[in-house]
Amino acid sequence: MTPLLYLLAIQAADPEVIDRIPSGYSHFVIPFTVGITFMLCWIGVGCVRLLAAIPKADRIKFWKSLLIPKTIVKNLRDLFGDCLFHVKIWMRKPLLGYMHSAIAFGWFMLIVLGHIEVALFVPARLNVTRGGLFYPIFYRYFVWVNPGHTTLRGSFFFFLMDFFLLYVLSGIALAVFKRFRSIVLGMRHTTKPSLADRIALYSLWLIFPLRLLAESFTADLSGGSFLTVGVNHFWHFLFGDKLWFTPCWWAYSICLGLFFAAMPFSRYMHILTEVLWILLRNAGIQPNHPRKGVAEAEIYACSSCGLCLDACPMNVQKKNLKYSSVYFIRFLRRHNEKKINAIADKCLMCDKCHALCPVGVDAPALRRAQRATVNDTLPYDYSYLPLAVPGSILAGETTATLGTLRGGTGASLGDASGGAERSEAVERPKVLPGTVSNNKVLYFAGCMTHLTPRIIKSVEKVFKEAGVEYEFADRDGGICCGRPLMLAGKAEAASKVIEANKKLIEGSGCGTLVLSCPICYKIFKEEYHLEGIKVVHYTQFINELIASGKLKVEKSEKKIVYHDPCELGRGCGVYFEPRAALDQVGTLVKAAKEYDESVCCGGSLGSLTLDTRDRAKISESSLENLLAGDPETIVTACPLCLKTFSEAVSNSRLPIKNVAVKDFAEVFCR
Amino acid sequence: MKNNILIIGGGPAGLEASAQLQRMGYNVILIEKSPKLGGHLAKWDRLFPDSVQAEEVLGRLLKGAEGVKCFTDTDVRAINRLDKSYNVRLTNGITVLSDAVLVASGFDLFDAVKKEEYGYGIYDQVMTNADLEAYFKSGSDRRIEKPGKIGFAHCVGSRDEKSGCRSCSKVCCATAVKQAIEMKQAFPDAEVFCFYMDLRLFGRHYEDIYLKAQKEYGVRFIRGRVAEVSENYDGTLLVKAEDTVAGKPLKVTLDLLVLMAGMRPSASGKAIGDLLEMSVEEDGYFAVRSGIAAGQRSPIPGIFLAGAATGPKTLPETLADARAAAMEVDRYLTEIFPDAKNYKQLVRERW
Amino acid sequence: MIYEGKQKIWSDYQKEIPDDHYFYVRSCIRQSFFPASEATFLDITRNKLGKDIFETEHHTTCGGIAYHSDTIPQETVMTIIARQFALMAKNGYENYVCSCITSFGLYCETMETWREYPELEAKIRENLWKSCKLEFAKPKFLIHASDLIYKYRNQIAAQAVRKLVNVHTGEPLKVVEHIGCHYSKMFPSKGVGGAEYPYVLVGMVEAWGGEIVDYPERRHCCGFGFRQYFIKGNRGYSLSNTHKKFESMEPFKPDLIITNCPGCPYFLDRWQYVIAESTGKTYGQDGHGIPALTYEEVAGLVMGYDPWDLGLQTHQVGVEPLLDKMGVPYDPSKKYLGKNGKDIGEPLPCACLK
Amino acid sequence: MVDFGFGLVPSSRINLDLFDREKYEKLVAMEPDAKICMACGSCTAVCTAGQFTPTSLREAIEDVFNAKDDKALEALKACQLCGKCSMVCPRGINTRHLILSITKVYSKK
Repeated sequence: MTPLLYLLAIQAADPEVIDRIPSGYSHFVIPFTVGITFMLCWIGVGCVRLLAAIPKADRIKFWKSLLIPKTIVKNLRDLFGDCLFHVKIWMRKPLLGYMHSAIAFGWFMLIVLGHIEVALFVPARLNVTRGGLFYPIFYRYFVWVNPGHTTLRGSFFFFLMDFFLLYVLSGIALAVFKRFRSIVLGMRHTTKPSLADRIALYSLWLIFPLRLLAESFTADLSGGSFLTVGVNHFWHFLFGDKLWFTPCWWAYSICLGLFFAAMPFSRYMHILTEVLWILLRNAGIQPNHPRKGVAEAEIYACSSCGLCLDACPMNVQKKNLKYSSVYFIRFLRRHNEKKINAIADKCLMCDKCHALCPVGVDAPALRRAQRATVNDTLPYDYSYLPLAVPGSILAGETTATLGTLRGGTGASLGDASGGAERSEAVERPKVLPGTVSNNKVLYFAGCMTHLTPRIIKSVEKVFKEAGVEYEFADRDGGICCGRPLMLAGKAEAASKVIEANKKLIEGSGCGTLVLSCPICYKIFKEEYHLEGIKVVHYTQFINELIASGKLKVEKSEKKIVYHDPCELGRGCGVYFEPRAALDQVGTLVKAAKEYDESVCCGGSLGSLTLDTRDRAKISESSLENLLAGDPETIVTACPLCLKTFSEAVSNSRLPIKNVAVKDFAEVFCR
Repeated sequence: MKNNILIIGGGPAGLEASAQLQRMGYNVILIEKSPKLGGHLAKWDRLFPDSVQAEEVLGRLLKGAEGVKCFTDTDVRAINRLDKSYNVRLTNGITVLSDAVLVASGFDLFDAVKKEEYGYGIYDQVMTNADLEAYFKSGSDRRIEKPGKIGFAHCVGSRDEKSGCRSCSKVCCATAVKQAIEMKQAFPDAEVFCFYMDLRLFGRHYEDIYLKAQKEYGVRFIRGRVAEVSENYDGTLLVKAEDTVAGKPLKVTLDLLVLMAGMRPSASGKAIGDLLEMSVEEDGYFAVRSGIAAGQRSPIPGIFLAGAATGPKTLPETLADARAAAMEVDRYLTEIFPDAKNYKQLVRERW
Repeated sequence: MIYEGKQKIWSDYQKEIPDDHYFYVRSCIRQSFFPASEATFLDITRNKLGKDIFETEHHTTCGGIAYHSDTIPQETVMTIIARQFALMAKNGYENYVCSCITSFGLYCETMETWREYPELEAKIRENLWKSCKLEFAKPKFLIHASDLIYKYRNQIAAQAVRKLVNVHTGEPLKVVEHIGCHYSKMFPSKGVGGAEYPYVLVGMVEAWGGEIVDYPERRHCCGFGFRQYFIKGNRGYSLSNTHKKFESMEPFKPDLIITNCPGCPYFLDRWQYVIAESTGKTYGQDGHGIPALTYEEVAGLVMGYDPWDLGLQTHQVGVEPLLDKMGVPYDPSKKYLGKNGKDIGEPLPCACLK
Repeated sequence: MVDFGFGLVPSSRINLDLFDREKYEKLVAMEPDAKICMACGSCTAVCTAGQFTPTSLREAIEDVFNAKDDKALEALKACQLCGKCSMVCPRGINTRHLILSITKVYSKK
């Protein structure tokens, strides 16, 4: 006989569970009911407000997304994976993942199973008017198990409930332990809780032990399994027959009430907001304001878990902890403008906190949005840009017009020779419309690469060796790609730069655009929308040259460590190609942290306010990270990283012996 | 080997050389024209770049020179060269027969009155670096009463051929930066400006105090020499210069202007040089045998030079120069002087 | 201001000024704009003090205006000067006194150039011989007419009928002195008191009972600047220069400006009118201007000359408030009567300047 | 008023008495590096925008000090924030933030 059939057979018999209190109510439920009602009202109003603040087009997009099967699958996967099982944390820090999932999934199961129990045994009580709000929660208080009719079905649920309670309790135990010794769970730094956080936290800690206490006190009436019954016997052994269970249920209810009342003001709001955020995120809606609309869901989805504290490269110095994303979000919630701005400006925008965030909160994007509130409206004058980039007009004309432009604006300098030199510089850009055929390659070095001429030299050498026909777009200097403006929150200004560069690139008629600067690469790839032009980073391009046999390389025993530049790795997901190529010329050794956990070099343009000393500290720690595998050569693929590491190596106080810092292309030069 | 050595000048160079020579066992006679030992150091309050008390440094120098026969308020009246030694008649009536003479006559501060356009001695609110040090020492000066805007004019009497000095006085830039910081410390609300032609902060830690002056004290450095100063109706000063970095003339109203008077060859040193018929170079400082290889030897055998007598020097340079001079004196008195028979030839070869 | 400090500098810059026997040359501008000043100079020195001051109608301009306007070369101007020196020598004089500061500066410049480059002097000697068949001798003493009045300041004070004092309050008049740029700025040693704190006019004012006011822009040019004035497009520049001086002296409330240069009294006078009429700003009391007088005019006033004989009616800025302050008697009806009672015409009234 | 065909011309002289200390204090509170420039001109030499139109952080800092606020903004208006200047500054001045801060503090809006 299968268990299922057995269960069905039992159902027909006498009621297994009897409503012990006919009214289905006791005063002790008040704290809980008040708390949860308050919280539900709060979140209800919040949801409406939030959705109202989203632009109409986005709102429609959101509702539609809930019907798209692909998104539905993704939503379900993310809701279970991120909210309940905390897969992302599991993958990085198993013990911490266990802790989070024990509390989240365990509690979730307790609630679900509780409701199933009610639905099975006293279905009438699910009705809200008959106590549906609290009855399933305090089910064990209100029922009496008919001792003569205990069934396997009942025992099964008793067992499950006890099991999940134990599961949650183990998570809570770890959480309490983590408060004091976080490092054991893999966290160097933890967040400093606010007052509401503390109230909610201590309530949360107490909820489950109290639940155990309450349910174990009533276990001889309302039944239980290995845990509650076992503990019940222990109480009887200790106190005899006199068990005053009412105070325990009161305490349990009060803790629950306190927790829910404090929830909207604490980090635990994430438990519910996360759901909304995942749905909005998967709908593909981007925040356009650091606080309003989608951003609100995002900032309330932050659980303040503090994983971003250890992720942040700035936190090599303890004084910089306050600039971490978790605090940024906390101050966003509190509308503390001064602190928000300070934190937003400090960040290196390395994106590691985003990559590591269990709920995928894109704090760097919020920071950009925050910067935009201050910087986007600052005055600028880019009227010279169309004349600075010759792509759109014939070169001759450009020179003439530019000459006039300079004659006009440069007159105040009163330097005739300087003027002449300048106009000479204008004549130089040689990329004329249509001169490059479609299979031709256009190389754009970018501003920063011009400060590291060895990159340019190496790239050209490699191109020559591999017989690549190419044009050098900005041999004599061009304009900026716009990414630094974006990072500073000046999107509108960036769009002007993008427009001007776009004309240059499209006007060149090239088929492939190669970039040696990841900063350029990211924005060219994401914002330029170059029709029919393949945008590749030189690491990808060189890897392809090697794979296709155009570039001959020789393997050596040289130990190479590769540094993932933030904008290339986390920014564009390019991890594989550079390593594949480097593997052909040397022996790759591992850094302590790699791929999406790689540590920013400290030279990032993302930060607006970080000073040189703080940057040097970051560079030093990043360098230390790279030296874990005792490499002979550090290879990076970004002019900023290259310059930063070169300086860091020469200024470092670490006992570094003969470590060369090389650019990616340099390694392939013979 | 108790040779007599006469050291002329009781400033840092004279004191340090006395101490060294005395340690070597010589009989040192130190004369100082003023009533007090210490030279300019005795008038200074704190020293760049570390702001040590001048008194402390002077105390150490004096301690080192304890036991040296010392005549203050004493100058040289006449000096005769004997066969090898010098017969020196002092103004206090004493005559010294000295086997070697070390001239450490130091420098005079440029007389700022000569820069008429700056109005020192004419405008109430113009003072010199030395006046300011005196203020720091005494705590009072009629010109200083909560100044709101203070200017420092570098190169007063230095790098100024019209004032008779083409060269740099070496110490003024660092002194100006030091004094600017000290004034900001005394008057935190004041705005302080330094008018310079070039900032010659060459020594160790000098750049640090420059950075400190900018970063911590907000001192404004303006590249441009003060050209003229006038007095406003309310007694404040109207200072004109060019901001050569901006390429524009500039004016500012100041409550106090401090002139960084440079170094000039000492007048009393020159008098001694005249007695000895010792040659001076175009800049007025004593000529040396070789600027690089023999910077402490004068062209006259047995006459040595130390400190600012041979050109502007910082205090550490002066002390090092004095020690070097002591070594040179010792070398002369042990290797050349005792050999009466070959003295002339040795002098020809080794002086 | 520390007076003793200035005295010390003054004592450093003293030049030798012979007492008598001078060859006098006039100023082009002064002859045209303030002819009475030169007449007064000759009257005071010759008739009041009994000095031998010789002048000849054969002397010409020194060429300074053309030279400083870059229209004639240096050799030409030097030859003109050499001719003046020849006239002096021909008439048996060794002491040369000129009325004009531009000339004085140019003579100094020429003599210094000849001292540095004797071959140039030889060449000029040749030029002069070729062009005029004249030979010159360099003056033994070259002085400016204001040097001479400075020299005689105490004698003048002895003959004075009044002082530079406000007769109503008994307070000394506040006087601003303005020295022509070319008096001592090029060669500080050639001027009485040097270039920074020239004493030549200060000495006169002190001797005659006035009080000198030092204002910040006292060194600044009057605004003449030759080309700056001659070309209309540059005149705003000239005006702005003068304006800067007035703005700077305004807080000191001067009663009078005393000058020793041809252009300065002219520009310090006329530009007050232009500033007043184009901006409405006046610098004297109650909408009046500050009278800008020559040192001869001031000497004449203290010696009791009639103001209209001194040519004070030729100034744009009215002198009446000053005359009232000094207690100088004058007949307003005779202001615009010329030398022989001829009506010289009255200017139109100004809108802003009283 | 009479038109003479010429008039007073504005002075190009820097007048430090016009220096707005309050605004400046605001700037250095925002970006203290404004104080430590030594006018070497490296920033101007490498400037991306400076290839095409007069742009100079060095000049802007100078202008701020010299009470020429409008000129400071003028010298920075073409800046693309590319950050080359921050790489070459020998004093490690946070140039991009300084540029943003000057624009923030001194722009009229």
